[in-house]
Amino acid sequence: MDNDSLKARILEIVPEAQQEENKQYLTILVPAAKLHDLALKMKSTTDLAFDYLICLSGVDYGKQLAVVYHINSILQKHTVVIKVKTDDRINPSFDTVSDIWRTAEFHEREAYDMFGIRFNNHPDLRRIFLEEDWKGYPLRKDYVDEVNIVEF
Amino acid sequence: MTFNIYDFTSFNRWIDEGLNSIMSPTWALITEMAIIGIVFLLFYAIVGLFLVYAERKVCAFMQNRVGPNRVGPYGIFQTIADFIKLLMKELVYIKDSDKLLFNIAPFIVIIASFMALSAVPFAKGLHAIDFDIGILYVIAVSSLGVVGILLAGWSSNNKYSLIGAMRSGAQIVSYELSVGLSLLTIIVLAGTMQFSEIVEMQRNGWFIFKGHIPAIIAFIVFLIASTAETNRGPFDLAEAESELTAGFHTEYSGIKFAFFFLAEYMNMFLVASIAATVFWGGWMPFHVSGWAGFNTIMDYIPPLVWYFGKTAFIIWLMMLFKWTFPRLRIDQLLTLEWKYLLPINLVNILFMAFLVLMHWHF
Amino acid sequence: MTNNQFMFLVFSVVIVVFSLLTVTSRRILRAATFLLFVLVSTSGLYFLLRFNFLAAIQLTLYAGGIVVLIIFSILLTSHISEKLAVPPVTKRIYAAIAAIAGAVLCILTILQTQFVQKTLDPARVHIRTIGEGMLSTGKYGYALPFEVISVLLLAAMIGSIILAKKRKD
Amino acid sequence: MKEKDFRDNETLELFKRSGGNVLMTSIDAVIDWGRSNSVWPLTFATSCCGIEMMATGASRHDFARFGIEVYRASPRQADVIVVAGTIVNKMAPVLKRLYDQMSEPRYVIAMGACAVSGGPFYYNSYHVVRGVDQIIPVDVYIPGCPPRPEALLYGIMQLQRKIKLETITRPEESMIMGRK
Amino acid sequence: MSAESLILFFIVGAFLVGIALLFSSLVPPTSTNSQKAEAYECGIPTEGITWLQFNVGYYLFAIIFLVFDVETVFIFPWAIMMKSMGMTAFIEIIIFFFVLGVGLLYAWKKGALKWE
Amino acid sequence: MKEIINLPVSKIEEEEYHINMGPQHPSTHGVLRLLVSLQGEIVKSLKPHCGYIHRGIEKMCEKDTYPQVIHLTDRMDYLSAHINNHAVCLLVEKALEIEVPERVKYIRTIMDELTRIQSHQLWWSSFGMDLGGLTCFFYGLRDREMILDIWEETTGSRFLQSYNCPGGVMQDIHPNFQKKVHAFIKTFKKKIKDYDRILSGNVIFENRSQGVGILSKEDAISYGVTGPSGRGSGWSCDIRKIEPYSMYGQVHFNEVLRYECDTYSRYMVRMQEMHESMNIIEQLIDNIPAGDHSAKMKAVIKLPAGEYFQRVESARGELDVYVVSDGNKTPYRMKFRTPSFTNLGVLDHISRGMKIADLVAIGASLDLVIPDIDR
Amino acid sequence: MFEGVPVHWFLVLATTMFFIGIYGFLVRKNLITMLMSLELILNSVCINFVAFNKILFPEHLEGMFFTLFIIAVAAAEASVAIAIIINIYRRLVNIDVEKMNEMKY
Amino acid sequence: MNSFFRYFSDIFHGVKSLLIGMSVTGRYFFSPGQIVTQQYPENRKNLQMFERFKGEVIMLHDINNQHRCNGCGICENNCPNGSIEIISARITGEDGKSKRIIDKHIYHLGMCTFCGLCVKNCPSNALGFGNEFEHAVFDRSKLNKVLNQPGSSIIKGVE
Ligand code: SF4
Ligand code: SF4
Ligand code: SF4
Repeated sequence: MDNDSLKARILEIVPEAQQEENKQYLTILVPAAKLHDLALKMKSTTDLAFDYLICLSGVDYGKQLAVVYHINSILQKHTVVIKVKTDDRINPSFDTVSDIWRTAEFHEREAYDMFGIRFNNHPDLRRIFLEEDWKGYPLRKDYVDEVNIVEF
Repeated sequence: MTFNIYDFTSFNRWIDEGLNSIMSPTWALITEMAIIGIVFLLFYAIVGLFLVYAERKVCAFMQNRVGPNRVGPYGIFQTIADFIKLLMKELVYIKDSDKLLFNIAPFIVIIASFMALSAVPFAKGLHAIDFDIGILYVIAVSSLGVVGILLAGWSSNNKYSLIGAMRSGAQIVSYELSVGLSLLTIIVLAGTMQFSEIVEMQRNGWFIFKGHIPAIIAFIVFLIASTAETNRGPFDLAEAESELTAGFHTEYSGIKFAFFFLAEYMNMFLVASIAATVFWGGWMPFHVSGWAGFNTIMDYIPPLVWYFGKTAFIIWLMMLFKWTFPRLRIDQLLTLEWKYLLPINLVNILFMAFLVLMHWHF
Repeated sequence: MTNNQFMFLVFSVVIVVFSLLTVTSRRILRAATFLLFVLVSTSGLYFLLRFNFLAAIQLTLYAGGIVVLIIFSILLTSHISEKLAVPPVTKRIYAAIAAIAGAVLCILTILQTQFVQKTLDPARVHIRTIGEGMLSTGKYGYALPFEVISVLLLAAMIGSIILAKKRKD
Repeated sequence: MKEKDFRDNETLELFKRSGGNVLMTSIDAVIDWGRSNSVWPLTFATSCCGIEMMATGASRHDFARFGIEVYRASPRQADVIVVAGTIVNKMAPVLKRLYDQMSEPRYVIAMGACAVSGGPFYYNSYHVVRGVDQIIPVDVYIPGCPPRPEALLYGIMQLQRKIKLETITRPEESMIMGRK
Repeated sequence: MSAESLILFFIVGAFLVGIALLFSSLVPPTSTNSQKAEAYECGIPTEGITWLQFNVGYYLFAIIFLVFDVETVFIFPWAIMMKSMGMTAFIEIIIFFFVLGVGLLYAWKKGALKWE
Repeated sequence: MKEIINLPVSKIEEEEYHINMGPQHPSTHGVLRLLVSLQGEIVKSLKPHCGYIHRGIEKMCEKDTYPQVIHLTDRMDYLSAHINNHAVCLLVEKALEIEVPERVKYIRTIMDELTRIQSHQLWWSSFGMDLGGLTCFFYGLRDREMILDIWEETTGSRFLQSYNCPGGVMQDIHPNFQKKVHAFIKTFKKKIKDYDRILSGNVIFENRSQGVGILSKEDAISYGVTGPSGRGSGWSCDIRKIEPYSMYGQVHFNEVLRYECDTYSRYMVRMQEMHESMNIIEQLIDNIPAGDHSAKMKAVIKLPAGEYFQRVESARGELDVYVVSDGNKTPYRMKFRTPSFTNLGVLDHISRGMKIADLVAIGASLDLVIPDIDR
Repeated sequence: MFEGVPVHWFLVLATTMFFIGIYGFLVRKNLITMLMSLELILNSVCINFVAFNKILFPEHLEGMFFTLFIIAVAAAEASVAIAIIINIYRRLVNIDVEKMNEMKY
Repeated sequence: MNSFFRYFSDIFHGVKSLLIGMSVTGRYFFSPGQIVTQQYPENRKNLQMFERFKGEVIMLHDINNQHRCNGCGICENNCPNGSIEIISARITGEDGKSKRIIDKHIYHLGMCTFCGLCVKNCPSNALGFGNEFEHAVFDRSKLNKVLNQPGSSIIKGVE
């Protein structure tokens, strides 16, 4: 499916979605509340058939925290980028997609570890790399750590 | 008194008489024992050190390397350096371990292998004890070694050790059966368990030739089973590095660890000598009945050379196993013993008995 | 003291001491190890009596078989820091009195009995003699027990497998 | 290889002097000969340098010539811990525990830039220990990223030279050498 | 010379280990720290007690082994006599082996030879 | 007797206990810690604990310029360092819309395939070692040295070369390069037969690997298990075929697929991939076009603001680089989707119900590189 | 007489061992230790048999054969006994005689 | 019956595959010519590193003990992990102008990752890679080096 019809199909499911500028893939920003629903439909609908979550990345855009999903369909050979953002930097949370794509389980733990983004209903949301008692979320732009970081 | 490297009986008598003539019988006995003890101790140490070195060199050659070569010519003093190092290493005690059993375990392992060695005939007249139950004695004594391993694993208070000990316990006792049964096959053919008689009976042909098919099967089974019984690769599950770090001796350090190490090699030497003696004629030269000239030439090679040559060959085979094959899994290991080796062995004994009955052996 | 007497004393001291330890040690695996020592020195006693075959069997079956099985079951059922409970003092005293009384009684009886000791001493029981005895069917022949043993063992094996096998219940 | 071909002889001299010029007896010589020719490493590798350590053990470079092929997985039986790779904060207590659990005498080789100083991760990283000598005493530093196998062999020989200075008569003195 | 020399070998073996243990518990340098006496588990403190929970797999083999071990040692006298006694011995052992084989087959069929 | 048999059943056999494998454990190939719940010797479940080598590379990348990032990607998955670099370089070139010279493409592709062979050789070595066949370890590493020599001659380092740079490669290939690659392929084709003899066909090995660690295709996709591990489950997930880059669009090679879904099939995929890689190299090595070894680049590389994503096939599976740029000379956010990280996720799933010895085999068959997981 | 060792010595030894076994059997509460005491008792009996055979009736081998069969029977007994013990343990997580009584009813 | 035959064919194939495996190791055992080991300390004399081998960063000096580094600091900026520190000094040249020269070009060998960026980006090609690899020391501070040799000066005309 080409990007336009993809976009149309996704807008059908989530009318509030907006397209973002990106040269490579169709990038769509969806409201956090609709994410899980959309993901489920994207995977189960046969013409979309997004069965492979390539990558799930947390991004700190300064004001907002975002999670970016690169999703691919093996059968249909199309890829889409879904983005969700939140302004809440204290307690950011999204719905988990680890029940849809199992690979998300580790990626979400990583995003939690690095950005402090919580994923609701995640089976085992613990820090994955850092110790449990680590303070702060290192990949956030406002992370400061005088003890451990030697600035260049 | 001429000293004859082909027959040590007269040499023994000479020592015996000499000692008895200069001291009372009790003291003569004690002196003799002291001599035997020291000789065996030295022998044990030398063989142990040499085998460790040999294994390292052999595996190096199999792997396109050169192996130890910087301590002494060709690195022959390597194991001595290791020994000194190990002797000078701290012994660590583990909290909550059972110290008594922890210390007893290496004793049991070493004593078992040492006592078993006492029955091996090295050349004519050159053996410490010549029991009429020779083979059974060796089996009996070496079956004690497993207790040492079980104790070691349990008393270390370590999970890996415990799993390792359980594994090797089950493994050693299982394979003990096959070792016993494959030797039994030859006993059926020989009609004796005494090592000296067994060797003597192979004067005109080694048992592996005499007993042809069943003897060969028995030899193969013995080789496999004894490799397993000595906990060597590919049956080294007890110390499977990639699973259990160091298995039952994970918590042993320094010289105590060295004893387990040594016992493994001595057991290997032991089973190789047993195999050489029982299947390959021990110190008996290679004879072909009828070829008198050939036989006399063979007779000129001293028995010790024959004996060590055969033993070395079998040890080499066992090393080849270890350095070629991947390790078995515990269930496969037990399946191999109980579903393959044991039934084959039982049938093989019957086969051999039948052979003996019909006089089909050579 | 002859050699034999000396050896006998050594073995019997070992046996008695380790038997006592076996029944008093509070660590169960230690008790099993002591039992092993008892059994091994018993086999030494047999060697001393020139019953080589018997001694070897004692080693293989008792020391290398039964004790290993016992150790295995200990490994399965108890933990290293576990110690056996000390039995109540009264019980220990009663048991000790009973045992000592029985022992003294028996020993006294034994010492008063005169045994007809034969001076005849066949140098050693050769394994062949045993083999003949075991396979012959006449008087002093043990062919029947030899076969019966196999049935007994079969029964034991079936029994233990039934008991020990994991059942899906 | 001759003494003068080695680097850092000055530090070695320093050790000798700080050892109080203890007389080396012939017993010491024998023991040190044994120890230095049989340093069994712990199988410990965290990252890239570990691959070079493996390569050193492999046929081409063959650790075993020095009698070092006996890799022990248990710290009780190992003599030297070759810290091959980055040590991060989460790993540091583990490394410390491993070192603590080794039996005396024990040695440490810091292999690679990471183990020496944190190397490529010195700046800007929040989770890297900047040199293992902050956790455990190090005997020999081998720089490189990763050091090539010959460099590791060279490091081992340096360690051997250091071991040869030890004396059992006054062990506390030989401890001074670079360890606190 | 049998029992005595066995004792001899026992003593020499024990001596070898004993001396070495004694030497190496006295001479080499030692050090203590809080971690050294802890059980080694890949550098992580052990959790819980060192307790393998019940694992029937191993132990079944020990039982079957014991039974077979008895049978093995009972075959030894027979094996010696086989050559001289001929047919009688052969028949006796066939009966013996038959019973044994039944046992093995039973264990096999019951799945006792399957490690789990 | 009856009573004893019919006693109430306790749950003792169902009780689990936990055992740590790692961080310092020979079979985890580094500092992965697996907390394994065992019942007897059966794995009930396991929890991977990573982070023992988490160095914060993604954070460091945000402070480094694009050429400097290369030396960090080297150290992520050190066994496919070239491919990691390649991914970053491709991304930068794509963002800047630079066309690199043909020669660079050839060199990079050859280097990538050499990397793949080298990585698989090392994997084979350690696989053999994990299963207890110690000699495999030496044979694999012995043959790997040949590739390292080829690299060292051209790039100056044995395997962390930082050879790729945005726009091309650091230096031109050494004049001996082609000759040596030919020699290598000739020798290795012989040696790889030994690999088959000593391990692949071995009955012990077959028994230990067949039917162990079954990973169905659906699970592979859902868990995102890519690379040889995914292809061992019949999932055609080779980025070289899906989104060809550099020379992969022009060369002929088969994507190796196997459908047994077990450890053995993952093993066989890698063995055959070595042949395929040699095939690719043979197609390219004699045709390297003349030209510059690098495109003209500005002294300071700044990516236009935007988001970029680059997929490549590393030796372990799909490696993706995701960059958010704000137009500066350093990336704003750089994320690596590393293959080992996702492959690790499936370990728990496929090793349940297996024995502890199988766990070692399964772990080895996934070919995890721990710094690749932790970054 | 066996070269200087009178048969009484053997008998005293065996008796001592026997009653040590009895003591253990009475005192111990753990089933496995009870089994071990039992092995002691059996062993002492074996010693008796052998000594009688050797010293009193050296021309025949009855004592030895009896011992042989005792050992075989002991092995069978031990394997069944331990099977039972293990079975009890699996069900009650305990092999203490006294606690067993409590739990059964 | 089928399983009965499989039992035997399994044994046969198993043994065969084992023998094949053993033939490989056995063959290597008997062909010591295939040994690939380089005996490092013994072959030290003729051990030749590849010319591009990156053993350490050095500053190229000519026979007059002169180098080409002008202390511009580009290498310092390019080094991804701060292995290079430039300490420059100001001197007054012959023409009376004060100009910057290198005082100490400090190189932390213990941190360098041999990425080659400093060498590649040096505008005056003052740096290069040395083939030395025997760096192991007992004292970490020995790994910090000053690359410009004592008493060296800059080649005329480079700045
Ligand atoms: S020093 Fe370099 S090669 Fe070694 S671990 Fe660190 S980054 Fe890897
Ligand atoms: S070495 Fe080169 S880049 Fe560095 S300061 Fe000198 S001239 Fe500048
Ligand atoms: S090679 Fe790289 S790391 Fe080393 S000094 Fe130069 S720029 Fe820095």
